[in-house]
Amino acid sequence: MFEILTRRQALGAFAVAACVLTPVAVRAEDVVKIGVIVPMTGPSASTGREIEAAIKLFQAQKGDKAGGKKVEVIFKDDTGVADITKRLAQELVVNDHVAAIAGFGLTPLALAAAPIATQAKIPEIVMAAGTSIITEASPFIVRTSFTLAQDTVPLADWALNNGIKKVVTLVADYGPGIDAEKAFVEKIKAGGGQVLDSLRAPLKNPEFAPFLQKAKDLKPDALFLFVPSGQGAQLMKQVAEREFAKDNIKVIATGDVTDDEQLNGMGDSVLGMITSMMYSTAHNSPENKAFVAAFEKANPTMRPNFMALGGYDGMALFYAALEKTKGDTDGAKLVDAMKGMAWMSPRGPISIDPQTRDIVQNVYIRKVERRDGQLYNIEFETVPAVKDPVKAAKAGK
Amino acid sequence: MTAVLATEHLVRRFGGLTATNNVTFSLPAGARHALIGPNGAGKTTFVNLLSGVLAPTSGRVFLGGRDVTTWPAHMRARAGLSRTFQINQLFAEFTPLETIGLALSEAHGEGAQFWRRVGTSRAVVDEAVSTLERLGLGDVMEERVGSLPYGKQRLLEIAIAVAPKPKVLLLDEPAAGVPEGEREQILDIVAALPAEMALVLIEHDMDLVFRFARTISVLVGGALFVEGTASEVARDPRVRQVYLGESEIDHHIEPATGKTA
Amino acid sequence: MLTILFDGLAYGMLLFVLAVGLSVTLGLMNFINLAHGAFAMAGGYVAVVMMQRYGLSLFWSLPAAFVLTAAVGALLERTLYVRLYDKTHLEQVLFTIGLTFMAMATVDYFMGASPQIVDVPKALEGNFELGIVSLNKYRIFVIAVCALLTIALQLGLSKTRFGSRLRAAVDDSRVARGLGIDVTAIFALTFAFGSGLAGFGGALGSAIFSIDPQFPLKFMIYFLIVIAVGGTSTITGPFLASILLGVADVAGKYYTPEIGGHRIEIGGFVIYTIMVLVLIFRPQGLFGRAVGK
Amino acid sequence: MTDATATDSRSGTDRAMIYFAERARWRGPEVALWIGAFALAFLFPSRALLFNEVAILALFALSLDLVLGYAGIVSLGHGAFFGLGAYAAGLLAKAGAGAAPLSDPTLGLLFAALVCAAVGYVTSFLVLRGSDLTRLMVTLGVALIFQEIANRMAWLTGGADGLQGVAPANILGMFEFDLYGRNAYLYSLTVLMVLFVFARKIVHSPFGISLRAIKGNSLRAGAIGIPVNRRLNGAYTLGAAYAGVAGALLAQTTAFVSLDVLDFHRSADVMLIVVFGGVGTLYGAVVGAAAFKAMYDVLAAATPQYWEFWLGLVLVLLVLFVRGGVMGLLGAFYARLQRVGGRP
Repeated sequence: MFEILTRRQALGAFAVAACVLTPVAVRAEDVVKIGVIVPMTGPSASTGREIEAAIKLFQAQKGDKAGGKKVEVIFKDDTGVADITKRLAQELVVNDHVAAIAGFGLTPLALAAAPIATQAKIPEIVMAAGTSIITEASPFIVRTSFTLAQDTVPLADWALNNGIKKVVTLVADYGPGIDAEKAFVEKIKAGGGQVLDSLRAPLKNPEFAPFLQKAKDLKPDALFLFVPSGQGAQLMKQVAEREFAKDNIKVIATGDVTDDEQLNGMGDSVLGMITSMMYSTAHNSPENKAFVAAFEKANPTMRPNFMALGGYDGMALFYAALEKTKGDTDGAKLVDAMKGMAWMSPRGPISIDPQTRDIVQNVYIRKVERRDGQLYNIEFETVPAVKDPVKAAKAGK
Repeated sequence: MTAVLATEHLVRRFGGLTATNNVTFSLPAGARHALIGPNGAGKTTFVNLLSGVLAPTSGRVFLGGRDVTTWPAHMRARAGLSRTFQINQLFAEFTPLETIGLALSEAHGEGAQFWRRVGTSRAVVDEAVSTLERLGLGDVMEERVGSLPYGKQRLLEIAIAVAPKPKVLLLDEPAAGVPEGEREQILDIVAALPAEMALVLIEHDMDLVFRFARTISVLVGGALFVEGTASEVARDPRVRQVYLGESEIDHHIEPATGKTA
Repeated sequence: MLTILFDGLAYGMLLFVLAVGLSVTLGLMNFINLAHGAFAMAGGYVAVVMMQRYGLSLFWSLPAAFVLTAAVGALLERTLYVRLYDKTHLEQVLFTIGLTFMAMATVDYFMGASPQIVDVPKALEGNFELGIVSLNKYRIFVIAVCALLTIALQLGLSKTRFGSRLRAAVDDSRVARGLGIDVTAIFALTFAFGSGLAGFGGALGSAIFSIDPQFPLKFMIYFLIVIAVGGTSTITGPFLASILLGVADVAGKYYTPEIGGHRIEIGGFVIYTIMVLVLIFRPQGLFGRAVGK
Repeated sequence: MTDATATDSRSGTDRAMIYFAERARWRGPEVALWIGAFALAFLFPSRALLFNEVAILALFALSLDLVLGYAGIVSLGHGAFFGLGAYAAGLLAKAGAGAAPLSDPTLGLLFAALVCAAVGYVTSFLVLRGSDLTRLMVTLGVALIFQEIANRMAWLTGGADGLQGVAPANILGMFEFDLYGRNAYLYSLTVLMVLFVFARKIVHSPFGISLRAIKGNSLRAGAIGIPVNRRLNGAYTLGAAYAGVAGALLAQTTAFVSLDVLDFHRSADVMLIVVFGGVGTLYGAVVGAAAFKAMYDVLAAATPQYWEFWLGLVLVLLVLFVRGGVMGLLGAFYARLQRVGGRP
């Protein structure tokens, strides 16, 4: 590859001199750039906006220096389209000489960029996408969000401990949804429970009613739900309509469904709903109180959710790695520095699993309650230091 | 001698309306035939059935002795049936040269060739140019059809039909809408068509009909009403009644100057 | 089972109110208005703003959504759409897609990208239990309102002077013009009314499905299916098509065949296939009248 | 005929021969455009990835122009073939695991073209009849069905997670798809140019002229013996194959295929590009694609969240005020230049 490049560069030497590459190369000595690719338009736009707000907040709080270098963040909007993600990643590497790429709102977007991280040997910090396999797509991928299985397995445990024997699952039909379904179903079956049916709703779908009716007709003890956060409000509306409580069917879900950012819009019908997730805006710790206050001050119309945390901690990880390498931006060294890194996040204690480069974190079982006139996911049980169960199972085999 | 064009019990209905009613008709080679009838007699429907624009409800159509009832328009055209339309059907974005060149290349069976530039065959171009010149379109052959004066467009309408040298030519009111001064030119062109070409003229203009036609069919209410030589039909009291009763003849000698199209 | 039918009925009725305006304007002016969904979205957001920001009830929001979107529809028709009638279908498609994009971005700017959802009025919360069938009260309300609207529309079209003129104009606008019917004015009114209905439907639906800036694109396909299957010459056609689509969509999700060990939802697949088949074998729509020439 | 008219006729024929040759002649600006396109790879190496996207989009738009601009078939589902081509090439490259012969990019293009041509031919029968609106909805419906199938056949396509492990071998066994994207751009541009030259040849052939005739007046086209349906079958098949190659290029140069290749927005964007550039001009597709991407790049950089608004506005203004798109404007400008130049 390098041979071809040099030959071509020699051919176009005068052209290269004219282009912007040269001044960048000079400045690259004291500036470290990180490219953040997130969807800021299209259906997943809220993901991008949460992450952007969190990263800006992080830099406002911690300054723009790490490891003796000035850290510059470049935001790019991929509109949630994979080939654009890939192109942007490539351009960030080639033109902006970024030391790391980050963001990635959806699984296919994270996967599309993986070969670039491998080829360019720079870290890819996944701040949102939640399918287990992502970290396996490149040895340079590190995740600061979560995996669906990670959130789901503790919930399945909770269900088994709370007398739930028969369940129906309903998930969005794509990578994370299938991960969640699998993790939940396996755990329930292993615990002696019974899975009556596993339903999958298409990702693009304006109507959940028939699936919910089907679930209701099966009369399980509990209905387990997962949809990406944008669809939570709609799903919960239709859940409320079915009045599962009347038939003594518990509705439980991953925290994506009761996304903090949209929870207030869902109304009283979600009160008492049990979910599991690695972060709640209402998490009771001094770190989180300070974080939420600062976030809401900087973005008065927004509430930080798990996406924001993924962005915030992703930046924290990048800063810490830079400190550890003393400003060395070599990708392999950065990834090595990130492995095993542990710190206190607003969501609680977290670390990066040195084997899988995936995040290890507490998962909380929460209940929707009203506090100060607003709806919150109030944590009442903590499952400490959960690893991604999918990869843990693979390692165990 | 077999008929070049014939129909057997041809019927076409639109919903409850019978536009063509059991028409059995035959046209010998070299015919100079006129198809007349009052408004709404189903003349244009009949032409559309002959040329394959419409499919009949029942009955059959023969071209050169072959049953072409199920053939689409383009196959009948290739088999030697050509027509003009009452309202010009031209390619407005083309030039007359392209138009005729296209018609000829299709007639020569070269229309599906995609590997060759159009206009590379001298013989075809020569044929196109001479057709255009013969029809008085030589001076405008590189102009956009849509911008040509109406009279020229009408000539092109005939030129397209004539260029492939068809065996049968159906002329649907060729002089409709043409200003008085240019009508003679069209009549001359029609008169100069090769003798072996069978012509069917659909016309309202009785003057034109009797100058041109050796045989005439009268269509009334979708059915053949009277058939015969021009002089027989002219003398037929029933025809006179149909026309005079509805004062169609008087009415229809006029509109040639009107702007029907 | 009956519950599913009931849900499908509610969904289909709603779809009809959303789509009927598009069907009539298409039949009337042969104008393809892909921005129709934007009006529905506008109505939905009217409801969201009125209920979330000003705490008004849905019962107030519904008529407000109708009036406001109808006004916007009338305004746009007079200023912009009127220039498009003599243009090709292609240009109409592009123009209205352009408008849709603008509407989506505008809504995104003011309301944010996240889906909005409104509360069902307290009186309509909960279900009626009828033996084995449980009927959601809000859906009953939706069905009732839509049924009333449909009847009113049908009566309006068949009994009023405006209705007969409209029908004449849809049948053949050239002949109607010849008869001295002011087709332009009829169209403007119909367009405004159709837009208003879409807005009304959007507001009514905002309590069932969420409203977000992607709404116009998501529903455009459903609207087109309604028209493809229902035809544009009557309102009975789109009505039956909407019900069929609603029931088929809901049933297709309820009865999921098992393929390769997984329950696979093939509702969308079946619906699109039906649409294509109908378009090919009955281009005037499954319930449309064949129009001569 | 007299001798005089014969002589006239001959000179008329000469004129006509020149006329036909002139219509298809390569003009200076065309040659300059292609040289310029190649030069871009060396002048702005940092933008090669964007240029690559433009080249692919241009080929996709070109394929729609053949269908829409020449055959007159309004399609709102042309993305179906783009996506099909992308999956065809992607799956083939995946099967070859990065090694020739299966992962050879050229073979991938051919495979995608063949698959799309076959599917295009079969579906072409669905769009033969009907009004613009019917065709629009049929094509849209077919595209939706394709998307559903790809979504449901997750075992083959990767479903909503995308197709992983697409690893095309080196181009012609020599040039790697480098990180800078320059080889990718030169590859896509070469494919675009070859197919463009071929398309240009076709539109000036009897076949191409007959397509324009059908678009102009299918009644008359039938009456002069043009087999309307068969020609439309051919044009649609060709357009499908072209779109498939464009999709294949995307799959190969991004080494990835996601469900998004079948999304509605692809079909809508490409139609917009063709109309923006100028329908039925071939170059409109290229110019439109470049303008669209440039517009996107500038607007998305300025207002990342709301660039859709400006895109919509451009569309609306285009329909209201500009006939014939960019090529129409350029043509009018060129004509005025010539008039001004020729006046003294």
